Amino acid sequence: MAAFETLLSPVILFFVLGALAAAARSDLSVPEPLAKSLSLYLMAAIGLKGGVQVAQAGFSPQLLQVSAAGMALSFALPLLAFALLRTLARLDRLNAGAVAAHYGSVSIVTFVTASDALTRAGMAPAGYMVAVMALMETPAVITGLLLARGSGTLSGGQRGKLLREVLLNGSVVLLLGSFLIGLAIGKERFDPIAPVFVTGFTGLLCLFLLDMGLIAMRRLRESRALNWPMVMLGIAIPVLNGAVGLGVAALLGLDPGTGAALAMLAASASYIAVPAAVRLALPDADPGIYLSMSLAVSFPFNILVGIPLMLQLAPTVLG
Amino acid sequence: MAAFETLLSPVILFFVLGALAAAARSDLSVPEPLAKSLSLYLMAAIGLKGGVQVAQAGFSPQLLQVSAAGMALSFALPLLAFALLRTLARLDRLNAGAVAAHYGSVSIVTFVTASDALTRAGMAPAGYMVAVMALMETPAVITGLLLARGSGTLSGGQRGKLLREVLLNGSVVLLLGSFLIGLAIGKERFDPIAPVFVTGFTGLLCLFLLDMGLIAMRRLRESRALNWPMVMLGIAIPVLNGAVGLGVAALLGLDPGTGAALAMLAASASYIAVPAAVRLALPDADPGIYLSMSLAVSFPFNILVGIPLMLQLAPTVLG
Amino acid sequence: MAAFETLLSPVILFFVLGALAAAARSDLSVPEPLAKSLSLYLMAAIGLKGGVQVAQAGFSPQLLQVSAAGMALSFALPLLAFALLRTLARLDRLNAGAVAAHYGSVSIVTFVTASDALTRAGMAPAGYMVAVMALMETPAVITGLLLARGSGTLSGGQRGKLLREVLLNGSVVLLLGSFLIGLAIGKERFDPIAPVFVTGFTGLLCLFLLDMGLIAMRRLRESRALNWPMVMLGIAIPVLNGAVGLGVAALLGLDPGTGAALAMLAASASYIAVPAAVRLALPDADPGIYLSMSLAVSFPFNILVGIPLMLQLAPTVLG
Amino acid sequence: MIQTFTRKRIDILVDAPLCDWLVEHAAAAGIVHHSVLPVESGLGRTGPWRDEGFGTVAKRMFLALTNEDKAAALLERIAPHIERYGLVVALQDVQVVRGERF
Amino acid sequence: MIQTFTRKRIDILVDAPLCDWLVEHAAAAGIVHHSVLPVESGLGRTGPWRDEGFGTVAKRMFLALTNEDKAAALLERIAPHIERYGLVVALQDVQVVRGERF
Amino acid sequence: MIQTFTRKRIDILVDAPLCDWLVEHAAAAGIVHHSVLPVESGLGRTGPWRDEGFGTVAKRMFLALTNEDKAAALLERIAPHIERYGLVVALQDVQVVRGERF
Ligand SMILES: Nc1ncnc2c1ncn2[C@@H]1O[C@H](COP(=O)(O)O)[C@@H](O)[C@H]1O
Ligand SMILES: Nc1ncnc2c1ncn2[C@@H]1O[C@H](COP(=O)(O)O)[C@@H](O)[C@H]1O
Ligand SMILES: Nc1ncnc2c1ncn2[C@@H]1O[C@H](COP(=O)(O)O)[C@@H](O)[C@H]1O
Ligand code: NA
Ligand code: NA
Ligand code: NA
Repeated sequence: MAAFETLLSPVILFFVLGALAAAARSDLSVPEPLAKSLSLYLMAAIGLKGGVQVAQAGFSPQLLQVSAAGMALSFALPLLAFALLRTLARLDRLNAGAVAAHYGSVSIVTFVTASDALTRAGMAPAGYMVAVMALMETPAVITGLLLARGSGTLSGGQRGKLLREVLLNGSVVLLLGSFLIGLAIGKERFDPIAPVFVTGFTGLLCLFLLDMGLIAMRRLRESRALNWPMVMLGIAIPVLNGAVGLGVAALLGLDPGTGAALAMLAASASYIAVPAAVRLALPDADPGIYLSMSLAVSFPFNILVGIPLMLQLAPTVLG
Repeated sequence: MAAFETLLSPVILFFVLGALAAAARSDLSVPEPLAKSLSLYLMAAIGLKGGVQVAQAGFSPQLLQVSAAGMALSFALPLLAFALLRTLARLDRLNAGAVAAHYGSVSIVTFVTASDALTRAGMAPAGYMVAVMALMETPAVITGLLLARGSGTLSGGQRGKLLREVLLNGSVVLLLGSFLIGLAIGKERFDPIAPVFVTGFTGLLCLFLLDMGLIAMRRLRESRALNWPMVMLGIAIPVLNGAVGLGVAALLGLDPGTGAALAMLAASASYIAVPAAVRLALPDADPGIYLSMSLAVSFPFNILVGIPLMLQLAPTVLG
Repeated sequence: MAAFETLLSPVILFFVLGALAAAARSDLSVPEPLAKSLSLYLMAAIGLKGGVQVAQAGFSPQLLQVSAAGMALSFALPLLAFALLRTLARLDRLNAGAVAAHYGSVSIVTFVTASDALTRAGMAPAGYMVAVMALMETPAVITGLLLARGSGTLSGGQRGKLLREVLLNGSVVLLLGSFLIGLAIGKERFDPIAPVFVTGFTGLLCLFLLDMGLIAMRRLRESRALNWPMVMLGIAIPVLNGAVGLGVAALLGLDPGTGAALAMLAASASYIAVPAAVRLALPDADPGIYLSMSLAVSFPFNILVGIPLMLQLAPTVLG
Repeated sequence: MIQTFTRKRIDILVDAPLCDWLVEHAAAAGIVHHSVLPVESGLGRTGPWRDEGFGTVAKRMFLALTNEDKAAALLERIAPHIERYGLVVALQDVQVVRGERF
Repeated sequence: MIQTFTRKRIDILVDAPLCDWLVEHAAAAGIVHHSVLPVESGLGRTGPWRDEGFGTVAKRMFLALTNEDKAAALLERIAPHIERYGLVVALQDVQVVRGERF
Repeated sequence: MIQTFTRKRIDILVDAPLCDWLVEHAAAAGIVHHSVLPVESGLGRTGPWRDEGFGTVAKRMFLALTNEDKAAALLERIAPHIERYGLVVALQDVQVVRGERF
């Protein structure tokens, strides 16, 4: 069974190991510079691979369609999350907007883990999905901010700073930059660097997910901000967003792998790039809420339940 | 000659390079997060490899026997060290107990280097020795503590904390966790991550041992706590413990590779996990003594003399 | 066209990506321990490869000739730079001497990038060039100091300390040490570690140059010390030094690859080892000047213009 | 003994993403020079945190030596935000050499 | 000028493995909030050390802003251990905003 | 309350390559014990810097607790170099336990 297969992959098992270690209060920890280095590496690797694949497959009009759809999802999905957070978790405007921004944006690690699983299941997503992911990272921040503060409350200087933060965010730049490099160099010039960026990928992903398991579980254990409605929404929003993403994928007529990847992007919530942007743009919002929901609830849910589920659903819905 | 062969391996030569650089007061140094990252990597790698090997070879009753023997050694060896430290080095009870804990426990790097050398000499130890090593890491701490303080002096809270420190120590969790993951995934699912955890292993071990050479020699140079009896015991205890280990291996009828690995575990002294536990449990003991003996004397001795010697002895004693 | 080929290599494109990201004020950044780790790795890798190559090719009398020539260049080139800096940039004695030391010494990353490009163009430099590079690192510091302060102004203690800094500098020790290890182990014992030190090389170099692009461009943007004459000399001195290097290579009758490597060593300027030594030996000199010239001007010039140019020139001049 | 001048040392614990914001306010208050130190972990009303790369908002220690007026100006400027931005502010007298620099 | 209150700043250099022990004593003395800063190297009676990952006991700087009573209570608690645990303790007056927090 | 002694705390921001130089001067002034803390970034008259591994001269914070005489002796020794070496020096009163150690 594909779903069970996924859970038995070393990548997932290292995530579980990290989570168990943190739950048992082991002092196991991954040095912070290693975690940051691995995340840079993963972004460069998937950017390059995506670019090389597009260089081989050639541009398709689909690329533009899916990019537009991805950005539209990123802009729109916070509205859904915002409504649920306001009504069901009774969050104030400010915090609901802050959280909503995270759910409209994407989690790179969730995408990477999903791609890995899809590829092993014979449904490799199209290479351009990396670019789509990069494009989906930041529109949600704009929506989330407008929801949190109402329009027109940003001074010109603040708006400029926010736009820079959003467009020139390190992960967007690295993902799109590596994608373009992959596009420019093509398969042949990629070969000398493939041992690092392809052959080493899954192994290093294991170490990264070990760390994510530790961090997510520590966050869950130490969180003082979470309550039950928030935990429930941390599961419900990914399910709803994933369903919307799958619907859009079906409308666009995407193949199962590419469509599943788009749906997982919709389902995933940012916990690296967006928290930093939101801390700056909405310093009065409580980081305890948005970090705990996206990292400690939705991220593990997506890894352990969302991806295996998507592996089952995608061939049926999009097959 | 196998012994000389060992000394000419790049792994050992990088250790020597580090030691010479530190002896000459070069400013060469390895960033601390790299050292910690490499040690995490080595533990995950050997855990996985051991688990995969056991998954392939199947469980053997020997595994349980050797595990029991290893734990017994870890509990018992501190007694021998304690007696010698009290009488010959005239250490007080407290410091003798603290040092003894280190010699009952194990050095992961010594084990890894020995395994590497044994494997190249055609005597690969059994995969389960990784689990045995993890089991041997901490019992010695308990014996050492009892020796240092007498029984009954620990409050309940302290005892609980110590037990957690000992059982949930990061390296124990990572070693056993990776071992179990290797066991669960088996050879086929291990293949995609083998480039990182197998192919890259010896090269990365070189960088790690470069750092260990630097650190061990700096410790030796800067140590104010060492005196000649301690230095002598830093050599004698590994020799004695190694002999005991070899004897136990012979009694158990182990093959030369597995037996040599057990003996090297007995001979080795911890300098990563145990010092942290002992600093916490016996804060009045002098870290200068136990760190210098295990790291600056016994570790280089084991790497440069112990392992080559064992490569000679094991086939004779256990052949 | 070989020059354009070079610019399309992923290594260079990552450098450009880093530079563009910094120019656009993206917050992309590489953790400092990763940068330091990658530089250790690169030094160990090229040292090993050079040593193994010499072990295979056998010693040639050329090795001694080129070593002598390299050291002579390192001693002499600061004189040319000093004269230009004094007259054209009107730098005072102290700062001119400090800058001159950097241009007499070498940039390891420039050498590595050049070797990579030369090898891909079918003109691999001789393995011993790594040793030559190590020998060229530090003589220039002595000349630069004498120029800056006049002879005889160093106390005995200072002289000893400086000599140690210069001879036992971490990068010199690691380069020469790895070279000797490569020489000692030879091809066969190198094979088990080749996956890390050869197969992974170009990919990791990409990540390192991404960081160098970020750092060089940030330095350029933030520098308050640079003025136009300095920028011009930051280009002119590498051109002149490279021409001198190429001339010496022609006199020695070197093959195009080896000669081009020597010329690029002459053209390159240190920005890692020498700044640290000069900060210590000439604390009154302004680090803003020497760091900005070598790192923010000459380094990018050499990577983007110098190396492609050399790939064109070397076969003609030395063919 | 060498002459020293009494000035203010101001330490502010601040979320890393807000560090630039603080630097701008300091500059606006006339405090252009400063240093930033890393902080590893901590415990406050919002619970424990640890700089693990992800999953927490890391913190930094902003440190400036300056004169009394500028210190007061900075305090005045950031006062409305101290509570909500989670700043921790400490002000001390300090002796410096070359008082004109601060 | 904005109102400030005089409180105590307490800096304690402590071995990393003993940091939790110190945090517990601080909490027992009423000092629940604190920050921990990294320390890179040092030299004391027991010789030089450097945080190299292995082979030394690394150190941390525990830092708390608190009131006089709690600071005294913490000092009282750790006094018997200062010598043997190698603690280095420094206490200073400090001006804080929102004095009720400390 | 436990007895404390008034001593000096001396903080010196120094370029990493000059740290050994400073340590030697401190030792010559009788201050043998010290700690060194990492510093991440800063802004001074010579512009901004950030510890990125390469391309800047990184800085460290030298910290020593000592008595007034030794502090004065150290200041005296380094005074001629403060300007040109880019040192930033801060001196404060501090309460310590076991005053004889400092
Ligand atoms: N009294 C204090 N002394 C030192 N650090 C503090 C203090 N209060 C808060 N902090 C630091 O500030 C962070 C945020 O505090 P809070 O906003 O109360 O959660 C804590 O995690 C600590 O690192
Ligand atoms: N007077 C002091 N000022 C600053 N740091 C100190 C002082 N004394 C000791 N230390 C630090 O505390 C560590 C342990 O000191 P000791 O227990 O004397 O070896 C030293 O390595 C220094 O890092
Ligand atoms: N007043 C100050 N307060 C805190 N740090 C300072 C101050 N002045 C200078 N610095 C630090 O010292 C470094 C060098 O200063 P400068 O020599 O003026 O460029 C700066 O980059 C800051 O890190
Ligand atoms: Na999403
Ligand atoms: Na042992
Ligand atoms: Na040069």
